[in-house]
Amino acid sequence: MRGKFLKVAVAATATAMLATACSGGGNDSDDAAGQAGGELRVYAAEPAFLLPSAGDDEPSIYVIRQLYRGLVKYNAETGAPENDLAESITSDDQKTWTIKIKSGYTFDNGEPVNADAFIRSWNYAAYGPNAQNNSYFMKRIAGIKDVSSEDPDGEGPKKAPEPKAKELSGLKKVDDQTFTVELSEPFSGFPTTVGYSGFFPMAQACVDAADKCNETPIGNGPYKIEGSWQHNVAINLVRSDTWKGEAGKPDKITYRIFADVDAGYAAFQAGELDVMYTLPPARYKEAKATYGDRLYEQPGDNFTYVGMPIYMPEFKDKRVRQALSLAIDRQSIIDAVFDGRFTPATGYIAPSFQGARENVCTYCKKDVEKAKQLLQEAGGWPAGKKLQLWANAGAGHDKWLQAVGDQIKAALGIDYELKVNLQFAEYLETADSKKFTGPFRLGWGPDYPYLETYLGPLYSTGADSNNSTFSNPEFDSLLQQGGSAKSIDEAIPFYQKAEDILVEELPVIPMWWGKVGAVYGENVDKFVWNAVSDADYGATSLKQN
Amino acid sequence: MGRYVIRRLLQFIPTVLGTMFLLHYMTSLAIQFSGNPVRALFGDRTPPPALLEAVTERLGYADPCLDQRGNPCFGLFFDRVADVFLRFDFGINLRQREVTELVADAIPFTLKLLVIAMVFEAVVGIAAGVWAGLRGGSFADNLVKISTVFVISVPIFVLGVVVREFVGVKFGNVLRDQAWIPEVISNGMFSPGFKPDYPFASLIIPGMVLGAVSLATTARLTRTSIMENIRADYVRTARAKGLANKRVIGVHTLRNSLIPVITFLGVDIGAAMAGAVVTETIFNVPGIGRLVTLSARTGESSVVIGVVTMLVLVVLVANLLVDILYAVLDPRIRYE
Amino acid sequence: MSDLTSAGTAIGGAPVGAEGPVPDAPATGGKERSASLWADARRQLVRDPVFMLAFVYVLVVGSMAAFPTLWTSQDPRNCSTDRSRLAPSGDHPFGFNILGCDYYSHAIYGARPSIVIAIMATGAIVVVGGALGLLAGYYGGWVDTIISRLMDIFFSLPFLLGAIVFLTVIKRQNILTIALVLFLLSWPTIARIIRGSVISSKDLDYVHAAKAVGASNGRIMWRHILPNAIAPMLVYATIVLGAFVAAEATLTFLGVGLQPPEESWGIMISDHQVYFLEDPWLLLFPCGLLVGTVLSFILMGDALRDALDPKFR
Amino acid sequence: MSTDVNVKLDALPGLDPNAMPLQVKDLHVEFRTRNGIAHAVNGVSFDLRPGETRAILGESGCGKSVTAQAIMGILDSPPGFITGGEILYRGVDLLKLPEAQRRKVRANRIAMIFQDALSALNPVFTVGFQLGELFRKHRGMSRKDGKARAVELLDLVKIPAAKQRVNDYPHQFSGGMRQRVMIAMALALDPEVLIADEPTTALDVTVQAQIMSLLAELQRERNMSLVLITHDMGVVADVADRISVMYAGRVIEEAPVDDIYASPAHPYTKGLLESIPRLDLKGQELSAIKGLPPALTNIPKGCAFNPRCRYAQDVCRQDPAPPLYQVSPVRTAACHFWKEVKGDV
Repeated sequence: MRGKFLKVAVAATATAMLATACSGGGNDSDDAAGQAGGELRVYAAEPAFLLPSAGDDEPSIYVIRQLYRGLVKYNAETGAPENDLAESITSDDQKTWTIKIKSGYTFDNGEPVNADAFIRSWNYAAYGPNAQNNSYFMKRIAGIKDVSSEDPDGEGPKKAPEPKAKELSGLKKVDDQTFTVELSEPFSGFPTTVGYSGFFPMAQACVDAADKCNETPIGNGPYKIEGSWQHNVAINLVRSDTWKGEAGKPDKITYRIFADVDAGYAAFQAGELDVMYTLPPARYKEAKATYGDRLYEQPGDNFTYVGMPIYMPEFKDKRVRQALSLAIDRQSIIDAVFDGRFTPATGYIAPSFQGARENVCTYCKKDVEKAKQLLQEAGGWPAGKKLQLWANAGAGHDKWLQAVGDQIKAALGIDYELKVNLQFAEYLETADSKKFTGPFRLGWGPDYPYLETYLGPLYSTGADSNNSTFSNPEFDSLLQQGGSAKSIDEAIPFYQKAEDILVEELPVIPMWWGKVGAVYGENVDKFVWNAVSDADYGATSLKQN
Repeated sequence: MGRYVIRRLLQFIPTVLGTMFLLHYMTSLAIQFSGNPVRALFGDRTPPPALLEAVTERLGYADPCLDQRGNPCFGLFFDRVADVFLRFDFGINLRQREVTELVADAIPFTLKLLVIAMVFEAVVGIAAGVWAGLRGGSFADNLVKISTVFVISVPIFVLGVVVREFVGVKFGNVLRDQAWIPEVISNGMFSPGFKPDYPFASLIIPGMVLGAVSLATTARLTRTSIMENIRADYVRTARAKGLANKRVIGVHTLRNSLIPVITFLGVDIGAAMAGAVVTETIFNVPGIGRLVTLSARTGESSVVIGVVTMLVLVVLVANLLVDILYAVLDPRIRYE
Repeated sequence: MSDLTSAGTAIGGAPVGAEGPVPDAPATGGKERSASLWADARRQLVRDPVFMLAFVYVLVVGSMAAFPTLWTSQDPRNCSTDRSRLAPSGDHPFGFNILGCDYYSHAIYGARPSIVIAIMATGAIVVVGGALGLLAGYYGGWVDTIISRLMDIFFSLPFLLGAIVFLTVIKRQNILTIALVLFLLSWPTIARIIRGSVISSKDLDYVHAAKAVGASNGRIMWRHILPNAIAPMLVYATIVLGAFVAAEATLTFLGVGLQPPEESWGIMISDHQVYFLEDPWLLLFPCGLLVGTVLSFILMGDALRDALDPKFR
Repeated sequence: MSTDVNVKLDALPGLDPNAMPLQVKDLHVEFRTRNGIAHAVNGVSFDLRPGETRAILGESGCGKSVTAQAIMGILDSPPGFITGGEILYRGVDLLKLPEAQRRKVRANRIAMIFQDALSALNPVFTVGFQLGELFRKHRGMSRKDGKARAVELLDLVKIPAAKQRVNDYPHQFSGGMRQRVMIAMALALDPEVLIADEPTTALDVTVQAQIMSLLAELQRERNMSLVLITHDMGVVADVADRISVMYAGRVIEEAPVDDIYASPAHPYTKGLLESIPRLDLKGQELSAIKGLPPALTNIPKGCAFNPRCRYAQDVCRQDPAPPLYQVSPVRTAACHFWKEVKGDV
């Protein structure tokens, strides 16, 4: 099941473009960056794709990030974007951006990493018939409409006509090392987004034979693949000689692929793995006791919420929504079901994001008295009607949702039933067509390292993922003002005001934020967790004997 | 015999086509009723319709009949049959990989697992069954009887998880601390799951778990069969011929007793292949069972239909071979 | 037949008298020459302590499934995450599960789906599989051809794989659909048993005799042929009941079985198997109940076969 | 025919070439089952002279086959146990021999023919294999020589086209041919004693006669002693020299064949004789013996036959069982009223 899509979060500090040249970093700020050498064996799930234009899931990105490098990278500790391949990314109007690329970088096959490499890659991703998952991320670039095929009758899948254009009109090459990007609308956060792996360059040879390149990637990063992708078994990376930047620490990175996280954990326990970036929920306590310091924990940015079907009369009154939210003891559920592996949500923006504030949501902690009172004021719950709680099947959501139901039942006397039979595809279609008949579980991972990612796509009127059908003109206008603000610092207050509206209206009940829990073995010298791009295997060093 | 084999082979045709149609109809219904499986690729994020459509088209889920509930989609079915049998094209999965390629990747692991399981269940199962059968009513007999029934009653996934944690992790770690134990034992065989460095050794324990249930059945079957045959008149004849006990048991009793056992083992190949689903999940073996499970979950009809049809063929061929073997082993059986 | 065999039969015929057989040894004799197969089998089973023990266990589990309130007054749905995974205590002999529900009452209420699925699926295979096997065996010809090919299709689908495919496709995983899928994938076995039995008994003299006096096909099948097939069918059905109870749990583990908030042993086992190192009792209680049930059915089936098949006397 | 000398057998301790080929003395066999002990053989004695044919006669379940198996040493044990008595082969007590030597006696010196050749021959091996096996295992011959001997044997028992048929499986033979194979197997190693357990019961009447005459012919040629176990009085009359009649594990009458036919001295023997359908008594009701033989776990007190006996008096219903009365110098009968029985025609 795919929950989390993008692994792009944002800087916790405001030093966005001013970052120092120092990269890598790690748990301790010692500049002894760990010695190079050795084979790092890491836990992995089967990636979907190893093409930057197609891989949009966690396992894919973990591998792609070591094979490829993009315009910017993120500071390991602060998450601030730092120029990687880019010499500079500048704009006067936040709409047209000029990107200069450092020279001298090449792909493993010798092709240069130049303006064409990026334009080629972004065009390939955007072109509709290529059906690349990351075309989604090209949507801010001008001309995206023309390269996607129009749905002729708006009736869903039919034989689609050829798109009008083959290339994005917004991408223009200036010279070999320079190109310009024109966005459809001004977006001050654009430079922070291009560190996402979907924006990484691709070699001509790769685009020409994408299927082959997917199996045996032609990267431009610090590592290259050894042999090719052994599906469901392993992916072996070795240090690349062509990489000109700061070299990776381990000589080899071996991704052992597991279908079942419990099986992976067993392998870790048996000493077959050095790093495991996630833990089976039930083993968290045990891992903490066994591995102590070698269990790495950090707040995450994955948002789990219970959506409110505002289109249903019972949920129209915000006091009902507030009452439901007040009935839930988040921490208790987290402790019981997840062994404390989440952080209760007290707002709509991930705590690690710039602009996030603590405890903005006053209705997000348990207060049974207030809940009862609010429900009464709202006219109570229709007698005998069961609250239907929705979740998709087979992903373990039913358990905590059941606990939510139990708590609501205990606090407000509303009996519930679970609707947890739908597989993910069908569940999502139900969401898209707004057919949920009660609160529904969904999650959200940030698209780009900018707080707007938690607001616009989910709650602005008519947004694709606005499954609650929330609509608030004031909220919409605040978002617009934030988008056209001159800088990030100026934009943030608008977004915070927008969040204030959400915590009062509760279009969705915030539940919790994910928490990172990784374990690493005794022979790992320094484990590096990047605040944005998660476990950074290339920067993790092994003890050298 | 030749005509019999040909007749049986001809009978495969309706069976295979029937299976394919059944699977085709099931998966088509699934799409018709619960929506485009491609949508799930995008998760929480609602994809732009144009992209969704492009991917759908590319993956072959765009046929209009898949929008009409209950439509058996004969056109699609005939296309698929033609693709499979004329062009040997089983289609692609949601990640755009050829099904044949997926199978080629997965089959060596499942095959190894199966071989280990079958050898284990045949050797140990028959030995235990003979041991128990010759000592009917004794301690040995009761031990085998009780332990086999117990093994059959424990759900295989519980057995698998317990073995993985206690044998693979706990006991394996003890072994790994002992320097004198060869790597292939401590790191290979007692690994908590499949390990690419030890592609065979690390499958031994999963194979044994897979074979455990059938081992119990094999042992029970052998035991009953031996007990039946040991009283048979021809065994008495063999004794009356002054043959040594070893020969009476080893040649005259065993040969007859093993006929039903071998038949069972042959039929069991299909069951073991299915059981591999659980074993492969627990021990992280990238085999066929896991492939089908994941594909069924994501609604990849081409993979489900392709792989399950291949498996059905394997089962059919295995059954035919068993029947032929049966005739070879038991000269009384003659197929017209 | 040699004399020994008849001697053996005669041995069994002795009235046992007041002392009876040695109590802990399963009785295998107990035949009076005049007694019918069934009465004889019954007598033998009643004397078999293993069978009786298994039978009592099945009765207990059956009563849990039918009348859970007999066994517990607790409400399994009364949960509080504050009590998550508390260890067994006097009031709560099985402790609490991760959601803080009383585990004992859960286990009692969990018997029903497991048992109901097994009974429904077994009933269906006996009725439908039996009927199809009877028709195929009795009429032969094209009826047999069609039914046999149909059997081939379902028979050659590897059981678990087939179940996974069907259940993921059906998507509504409830008692009915799971029973349906178990039935779909298992009926050919019983149909084969019946078909074989019918083919072998259809040429028996008394069947010809019945035909000669003009008995209808239905009557011949019902009165003369079916009774011969009952014994193997009964044995198989008993064993398969246990297999289905276990299958429900395995399907749940694979994520295609029953879904919460339904309570079943399978859900309890697969939900808590990951905790078995920390809180082994969470796995042991439901697993023990399940293994006991499966074991009982298998042992009952074994005993039945021994009792009904003269070969094993 | 086989002239090989089995050196090891001559080394049997106490072997007396002049002693009788077979002597059974007071043999007791019981079956220990969960439902109690079945006394299958209770003190059977008889002896066998060279070239003599002794018939053992009785209904199913009277212990005659068990006796044969005890002699051969192929009793299923458990549940069967020999609890007393001696079985002497030329003066050597077979029961005291170690298994290895006992095994050498089988087939080499004492061989046996079973009733149902179809089930007594291993269905999955060719006839040639099963015959040749004897030569390979007892005589150390090669596979090829063994087979050649098998062909000779099949010729000997008058199976046509022996060369081809040696490669056939038992089920490919007709009933009579199969029984010939059995005989060939028994005679392969040239035994001195042949035990034939109901050799013709499963066969058609015409074939029965052929088999019996073949047996008689071979016996004469080789001066073999024959123990013929049967319930068929007709067969006995033709070939036997002496008869032992068994009932409930005991020999209840022992006599030369002519004497028994002329005047049975035990009511049971009498009953058996009367149950033979006779042409001269056409139209009369067949007088079979009433009732069933007793269960061996529960043999009646006194004379085991008393519940079915029309001569029975109180004395018959009390222990001990009637002893063997000397009816004439050459015959005995275990009936208190043998005189009445003998006189009553």
